[in-house]
Amino acid sequence: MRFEIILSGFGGQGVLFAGNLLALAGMYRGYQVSFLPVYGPEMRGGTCHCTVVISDKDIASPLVKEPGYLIILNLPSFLKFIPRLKKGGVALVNEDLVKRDEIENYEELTHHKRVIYVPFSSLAEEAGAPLALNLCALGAFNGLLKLFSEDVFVRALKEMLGKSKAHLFEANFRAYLKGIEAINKV
Amino acid sequence: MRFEIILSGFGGQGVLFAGNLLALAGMYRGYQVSFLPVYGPEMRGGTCHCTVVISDKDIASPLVKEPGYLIILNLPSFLKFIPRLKKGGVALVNEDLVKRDEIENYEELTHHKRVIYVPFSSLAEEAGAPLALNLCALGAFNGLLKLFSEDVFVRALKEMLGKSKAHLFEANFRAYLKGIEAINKV
Amino acid sequence: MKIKILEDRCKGCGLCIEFCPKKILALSDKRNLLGYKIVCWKSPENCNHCGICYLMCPEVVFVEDGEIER
Amino acid sequence: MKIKILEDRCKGCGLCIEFCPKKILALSDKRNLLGYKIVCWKSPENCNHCGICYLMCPEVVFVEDGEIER
Amino acid sequence: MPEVFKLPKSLKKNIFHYCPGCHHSIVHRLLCEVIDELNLRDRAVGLASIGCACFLYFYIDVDIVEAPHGRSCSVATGMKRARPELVVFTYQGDGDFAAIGLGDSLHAASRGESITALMINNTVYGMTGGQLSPTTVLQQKTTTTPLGRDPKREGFPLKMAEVLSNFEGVAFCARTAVNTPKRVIETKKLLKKAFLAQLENRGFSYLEILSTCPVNWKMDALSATKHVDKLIEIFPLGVFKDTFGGNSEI
Amino acid sequence: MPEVFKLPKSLKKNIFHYCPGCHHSIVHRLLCEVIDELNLRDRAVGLASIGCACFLYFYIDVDIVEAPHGRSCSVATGMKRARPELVVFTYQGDGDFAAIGLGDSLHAASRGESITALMINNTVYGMTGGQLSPTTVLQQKTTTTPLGRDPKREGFPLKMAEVLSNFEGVAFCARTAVNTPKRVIETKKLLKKAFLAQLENRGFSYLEILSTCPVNWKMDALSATKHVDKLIEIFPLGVFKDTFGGNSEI
Amino acid sequence: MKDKRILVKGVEAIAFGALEGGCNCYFGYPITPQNEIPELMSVELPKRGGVFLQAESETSAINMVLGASAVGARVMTSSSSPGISLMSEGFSYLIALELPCVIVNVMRGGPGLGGIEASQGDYFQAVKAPGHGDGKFLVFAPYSCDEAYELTAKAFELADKYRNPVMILSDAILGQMKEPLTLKPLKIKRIKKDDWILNGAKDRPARVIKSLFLDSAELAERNRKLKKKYQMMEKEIRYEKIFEGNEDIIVVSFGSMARLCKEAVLNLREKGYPVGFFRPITLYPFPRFTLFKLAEASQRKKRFMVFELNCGQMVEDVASSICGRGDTYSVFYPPSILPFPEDIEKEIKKCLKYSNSPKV
Amino acid sequence: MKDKRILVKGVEAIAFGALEGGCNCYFGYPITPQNEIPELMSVELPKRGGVFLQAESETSAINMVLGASAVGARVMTSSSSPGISLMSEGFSYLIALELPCVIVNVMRGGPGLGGIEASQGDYFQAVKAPGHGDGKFLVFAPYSCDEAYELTAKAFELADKYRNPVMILSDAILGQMKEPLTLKPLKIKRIKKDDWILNGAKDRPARVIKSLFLDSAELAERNRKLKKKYQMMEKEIRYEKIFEGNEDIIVVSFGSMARLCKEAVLNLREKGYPVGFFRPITLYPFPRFTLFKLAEASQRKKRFMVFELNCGQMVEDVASSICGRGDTYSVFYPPSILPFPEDIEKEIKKCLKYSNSPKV
Ligand SMILES: Cc1ncc(C[n+]2csc(CCOP(=O)(O)OP(=O)(O)O)c2C)c(N)n1
Ligand SMILES: Cc1ncc(C[n+]2csc(CCOP(=O)(O)OP(=O)(O)O)c2C)c(N)n1
Ligand code: SF4
Ligand code: SF4
Ligand code: SF4
Ligand code: SF4
Ligand code: SF4
Ligand code: SF4
Ligand SMILES: [Mg+2]
Ligand SMILES: [Mg+2]
Repeated sequence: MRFEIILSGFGGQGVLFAGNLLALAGMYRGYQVSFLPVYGPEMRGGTCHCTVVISDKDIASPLVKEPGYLIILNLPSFLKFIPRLKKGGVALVNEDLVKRDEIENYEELTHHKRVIYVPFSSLAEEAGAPLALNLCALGAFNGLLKLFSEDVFVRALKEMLGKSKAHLFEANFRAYLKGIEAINKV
Repeated sequence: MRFEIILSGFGGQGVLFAGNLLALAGMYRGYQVSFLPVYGPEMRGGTCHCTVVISDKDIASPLVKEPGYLIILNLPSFLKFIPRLKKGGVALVNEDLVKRDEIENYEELTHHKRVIYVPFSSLAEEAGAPLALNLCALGAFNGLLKLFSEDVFVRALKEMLGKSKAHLFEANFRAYLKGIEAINKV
Repeated sequence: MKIKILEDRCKGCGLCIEFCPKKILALSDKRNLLGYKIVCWKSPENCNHCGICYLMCPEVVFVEDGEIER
Repeated sequence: MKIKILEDRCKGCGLCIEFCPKKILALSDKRNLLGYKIVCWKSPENCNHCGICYLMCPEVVFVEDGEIER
Repeated sequence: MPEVFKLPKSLKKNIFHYCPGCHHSIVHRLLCEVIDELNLRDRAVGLASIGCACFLYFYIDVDIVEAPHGRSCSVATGMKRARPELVVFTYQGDGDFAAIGLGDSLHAASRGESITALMINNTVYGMTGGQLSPTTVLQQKTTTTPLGRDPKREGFPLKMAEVLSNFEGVAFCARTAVNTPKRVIETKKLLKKAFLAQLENRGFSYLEILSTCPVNWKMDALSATKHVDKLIEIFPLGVFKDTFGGNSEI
Repeated sequence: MPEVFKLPKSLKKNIFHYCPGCHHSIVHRLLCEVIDELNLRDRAVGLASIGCACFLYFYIDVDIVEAPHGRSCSVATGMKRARPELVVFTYQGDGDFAAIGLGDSLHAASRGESITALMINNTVYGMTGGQLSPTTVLQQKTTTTPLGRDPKREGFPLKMAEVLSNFEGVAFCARTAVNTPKRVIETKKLLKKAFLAQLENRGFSYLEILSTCPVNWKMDALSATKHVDKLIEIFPLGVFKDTFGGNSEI
Repeated sequence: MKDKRILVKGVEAIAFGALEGGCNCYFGYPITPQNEIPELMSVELPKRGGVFLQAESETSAINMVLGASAVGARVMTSSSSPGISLMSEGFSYLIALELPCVIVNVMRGGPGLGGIEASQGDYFQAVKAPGHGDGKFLVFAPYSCDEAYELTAKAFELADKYRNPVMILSDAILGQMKEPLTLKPLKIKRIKKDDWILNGAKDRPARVIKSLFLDSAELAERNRKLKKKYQMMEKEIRYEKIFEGNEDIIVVSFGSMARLCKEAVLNLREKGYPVGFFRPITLYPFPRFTLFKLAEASQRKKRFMVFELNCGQMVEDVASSICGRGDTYSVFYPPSILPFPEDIEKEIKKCLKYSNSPKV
Repeated sequence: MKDKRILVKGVEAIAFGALEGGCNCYFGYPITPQNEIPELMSVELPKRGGVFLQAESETSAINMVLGASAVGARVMTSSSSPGISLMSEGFSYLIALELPCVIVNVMRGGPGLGGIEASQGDYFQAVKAPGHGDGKFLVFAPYSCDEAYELTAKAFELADKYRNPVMILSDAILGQMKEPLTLKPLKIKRIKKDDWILNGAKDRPARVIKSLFLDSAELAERNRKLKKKYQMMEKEIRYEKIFEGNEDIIVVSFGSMARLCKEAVLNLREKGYPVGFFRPITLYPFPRFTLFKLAEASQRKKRFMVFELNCGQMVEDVASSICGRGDTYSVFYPPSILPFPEDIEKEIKKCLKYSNSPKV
């Protein structure tokens, strides 16, 4: 068992937080994990992405050429990573910022790939946590794959938030649940 | 034909000047020459020495293990370099500062070596150029070996003194002649 | 002179809104390609062309219409 | 107290000679092992032990008799 | 009143990479305006220093070379000495100019190199993620002073304009800010003076510009801009040395 | 009146390697006297900097480490931070402290490191044969300014005591000379103060001592010693900053 | 699960390792991609009574290290390529003065400012010439968080043992990726230094720590002593190998690149390809002899494929180790173009196909 | 005798060579044993309308060089080992920015402050890692005043030709000894640089000289470009050899050490000993192929004795060049213990006597 996920979005969309959280939850669940963010000035502006691998075996390389999963929060990310998605792979895409009709050769890009649209931004706003669209996306992801239980996720989320941001737990968790809810409807 | 000379004395005794001058005269005479001074902080205090090679063939190495000639201006230099003098080699020694009886195992040190004492300091003072004991020593050396003519030597000395010290020519040259004179008497 | 807003450049920092003496600028809900909510006019007719928005905008968003856009 | 001149150390710089208020120091013709002409007394009896020679000598040549010599 | 609503000719059209509310780009624009107004493009060479503004060349349309971190004043010295007809300016952060580059900066100033040095003082290392800078103010929290700058441990903020004003080689030296419209206008005047000092070969000219770093100050753009007023209490604005005479109007 | 005609305990008996008339060794002796009188030998660590005095350890009988050229204040910082109970002093030439080491020196001062820095200012690089130093005075000929220092080319002499006095981290800062008996006595007092500042943890303490370099000045020992009076016209003696209060008697 | 398992970046693993190794002083200057080290140290060291100080430059940082080491601290600094270059003079002095310390280089792509992605471009600098003169570091190249933690801790012991700087040579992939780290207590020896450190000449003769030897014989003596020390360090040589004796190809690689290569090699071996794997963990001293033996292991001439994230550096050490007993191939990826394990597999297969011509 | 013959130190020969090569800017910082270079330049350059400036440190000197080079000057600096270390970061930038310049290192004995006598301890630093990243210098090692003059002059042309720094690697013996120099005019090409230097964007688009490439592909591209350039530089390889094909032993040595060795070899050959001599003049690119050919020249396995004034550095390049086709012996003299030609003769004779066991 080996999951390879690339998460990508704008700088402010919490992509690295989500990737880290995902890896942490994976570790708590008992898997081997790796999390590789981009860093440095590249973080400033433009797209920001990270790679997460979750596996039941040792992970030699944290690099992934053709991920099986994508979590895409904006349009540039879609254009950048969809071509790398494995045949038969799944992309969870932020419907609010990625409009199918703005994309040339959409068909070609997504050939043999499963693209699931979820309006992460709107859902997060609905959940009263407009900044937590990343959590919403994680909800959708785990709702789809059921990699770890709610307990494990809660533990990981609390660890990630730490003391200084503990007050954000509720809002974040609500967004997470929204994501699960939404994916279950798809 | 190859002459290997080490000149040695105190910092202020003009040893490097003399060595350089010797090499320059050699070059003017048409020989291959090399001149290797000590330099840097070693120059400050203690003994100061340099190595001159004059040859009619290319000089590969400016280093000399066992020189055939020594020009020794003070006691520490005597003690340091006499052991390296080639068997059968000649040392021109400043009688004013190197007293035979202050030297332990003198005999052993000078075995099979020719030591010529000349009172360079006093002679220089006599010549009215107390600082030119180095020139006096060169006089003795060239008086002994007759490597180059007076013309060549004068040209070299003038070159070495340059414009700024041209006024010192007379005194220096007198000391040189004193040296020749003295050696001729030995 | 007509002032044009180069929406692509705006980063929604709000400096123009704050310093506009006429208080006629606001953040819209629209996002540009960089993902930022962008500035918009509340009441352009009240603009006195004082130039303060231009002076303070770090992104050179406000330009005279006709200046070359990227 | 007797002042001793550590001849080995002297470099003949002349500072003591210059600053001695009694002008009782001079350079001798003698040279030490380093090759320097060394300082000597002209009239030690006139010394007032003011200590200026000690203060100014860069080589710590003037010491009380009995200080360890090298 | 500067010419507003016109893109300066020497400003490239690229979108700045700076964070929202960062004042670096305000200074960029002013710099371009001054380059245009003094007609310098033909003979200006800029130094892109290491820091958030290391991409200067994406925005300013003059010849530009990248200098190693802190070395801009030395690189500029080499250029100006080799080609005195060029107009050479550096664009440096507080970390670049005053931390690693302090020696280079002060020696160039002391030699009176005829170059123009700009220091954008945002009191942190922006580029590397908000660490302590020599200009970090007391009590300010940074990623390497988690409890705030403590003078017992990290010493006192370095006031470069004040330090430089005591150097004989310095011809012009001032500190300004761009956090209000008035100061933006004033800054442009001072920038122009800094270049004029070079054009007249008076010696080293220096302009320090207080700036923001909303991200690393953990503030929104607006609060950061307001916060500059607090900095001014510690780093007073003004002309510290001016061989043009105190009140000269440009 | 100091105790004269006694070899200080912490002075080793080696003959100095300095040229005749060089004031380095006068300062060495005074330093030893102060170390003895303040009883510092047990906890002093000295920095031998690169320059004519790099053999400090041949003469001063305390723990000594050699610092790379110009880095003494940084090395001292590392020592003092790691072991605050030590008394740490640097012994640096003008080239070491103010040329290559300017950044290290000023940052240590600005941080208010509790160390004592001595700068022996002979206005040239003695060790390497008499090249230009930042403190070389105008018109002075050196081996790299054969026509004399020209402010247009080499800038102005750096006045370190003046510069340092403006740094908040500096607790004590003075300039002195040892070219007359009175000044020798005064220098010892100031040296003591510089160490007391450290012992009381007041911050960075600095003493600049004008010195001679007869060989490279191309003067005899006596003229060089007199010539220091000329230097004093450019580098005035005095206490520039003193947290003990201006007139404290030691 | 008595040892704590946490998810950390490689650079954090290094910092934790340092704390475990007894590090009590840190001096450094920010530079990507290793800022998490000073940031973590600025929180942790003061808590433990240690010293954290951000220097004004890498040059001063390394000289603060020098000072702290001379008075007996377990001290460290960390930086990345350009910052490491600025420390060269200091490195040479530390070696010459025989002062222990730990230096971390999380390499970025050069030359110049380059880029901040993964690179192994400083291999030569680390193993051949950390500074001027003949000085050497002991160099460790970890390839996982657990190893980074352990080697860094151990580095402090070995630095003290040999009175020589030890370098942890890492790169941005290992540095910036997160993976689980087991925070287990390690047995790191404290080594007595009272016989040489400078702590005031109380009841003993004053000590001098110096590198200037104007006397030829003394200087030569010091150099011979250092050389002997480096030979002693060969005891610390570490490597990992996957090799049974009959493989045609041996893939040689270190650090993060070795992770990628290892995955490729394991995949190929599973599919039955005769491919071995060799990973030097100490880059200096280099496991020359082991490589030589590997080359001689069977009659068949072997091919050594050296994969590096640079323009070909370690390949020279591999070539000179095997002394013509095998052929050496350099497969290099200049900084910033990262291969995926699949790409590496392809390269190896290509090499298996083609003939035996040596390429160095 | 139309060319002027003067008696000069090696460092002066270098300075005269620089002037002949068109050097018009010098920035540097004093350090023994090369102070005669800045001293001479401070007199000569202003006379010729050039620029001489003493920097406040080696770090700033190399950055002034960078600036002057970027605006088109023929610029040079000189220093000695510790000062060279301080320039490492600048070196790496110069290479990355493709800025031509000439750098002189008159080596002294390290590590640390070391001593100021002759040494070749910076060989590795010069040829393997002048700075971080993969950058390289073209490195010349003259062994006489005439050669120092010619190579330094030529260095300016080649620096411009390749847009890469060129280093003159010398040592204190050659640097400080005087011998006759023939001041002959050389044909040094001036290379047009108008197409890349920064001189104000008049009637052309603005230019950027940078080394930061955040885009992976661009950075890799730049690195490949540089690597190709280094391969092109192989055209400049120079060496001296005394070899007829059947010698048992080949003595390999560079710089001053090669003078001593050459005297020894010539003496031995006169006496009929089968000893050859090889002197790389370009240390980078290293004359690998020539050495390899030498090793293969006859059936008999040859012994390569590598004499160096360090703890053994170039010997690694010799070993990896000959790829096991011969045996390599390292005869090293740590800085400051200088052998005399007689000692070298003895070493060679010893080696002639003993059996053929490889020692690297
Ligand atoms: C030699 C070296 N050390 C460190 C760095 C990393 N670095 C890049 S920018 C920077 C500091 C930036 O701060 P500042 O100069 O204040 O500019 P800002 O980003 O705040 O505008 C540092 C330390 C580097 N590139 N090179
Ligand atoms: C990195 C480095 N650069 C240069 C030198 C050469 N050097 C030795 S001492 C010195 C300057 C000495 O001048 P100063 O500090 O004024 O001391 P002084 O000899 O005048 O007392 C220099 C440049 C060196 N040893 N190391
Ligand atoms: S020009 Fe003045 S009034 Fe008009 S929008 Fe801008 S700031 Fe407001
Ligand atoms: S100041 Fe500029 S960037 Fe900021 S909100 Fe206004 S238009 Fe947008
Ligand atoms: S001051 Fe000292 S060194 Fe100078 S002459 Fe007098 S005793 Fe001798
Ligand atoms: S103690 Fe005073 S009077 Fe006596 S010799 Fe010394 S300086 Fe002269
Ligand atoms: S990090 Fe700070 S200085 Fe850098 S761009 Fe962002 S706000 Fe500006
Ligand atoms: S060179 Fe100058 S500073 Fe050095 S010992 Fe001689 S006189 Fe003193
Ligand atoms: Mg800043
Ligand atoms: Mg000095």
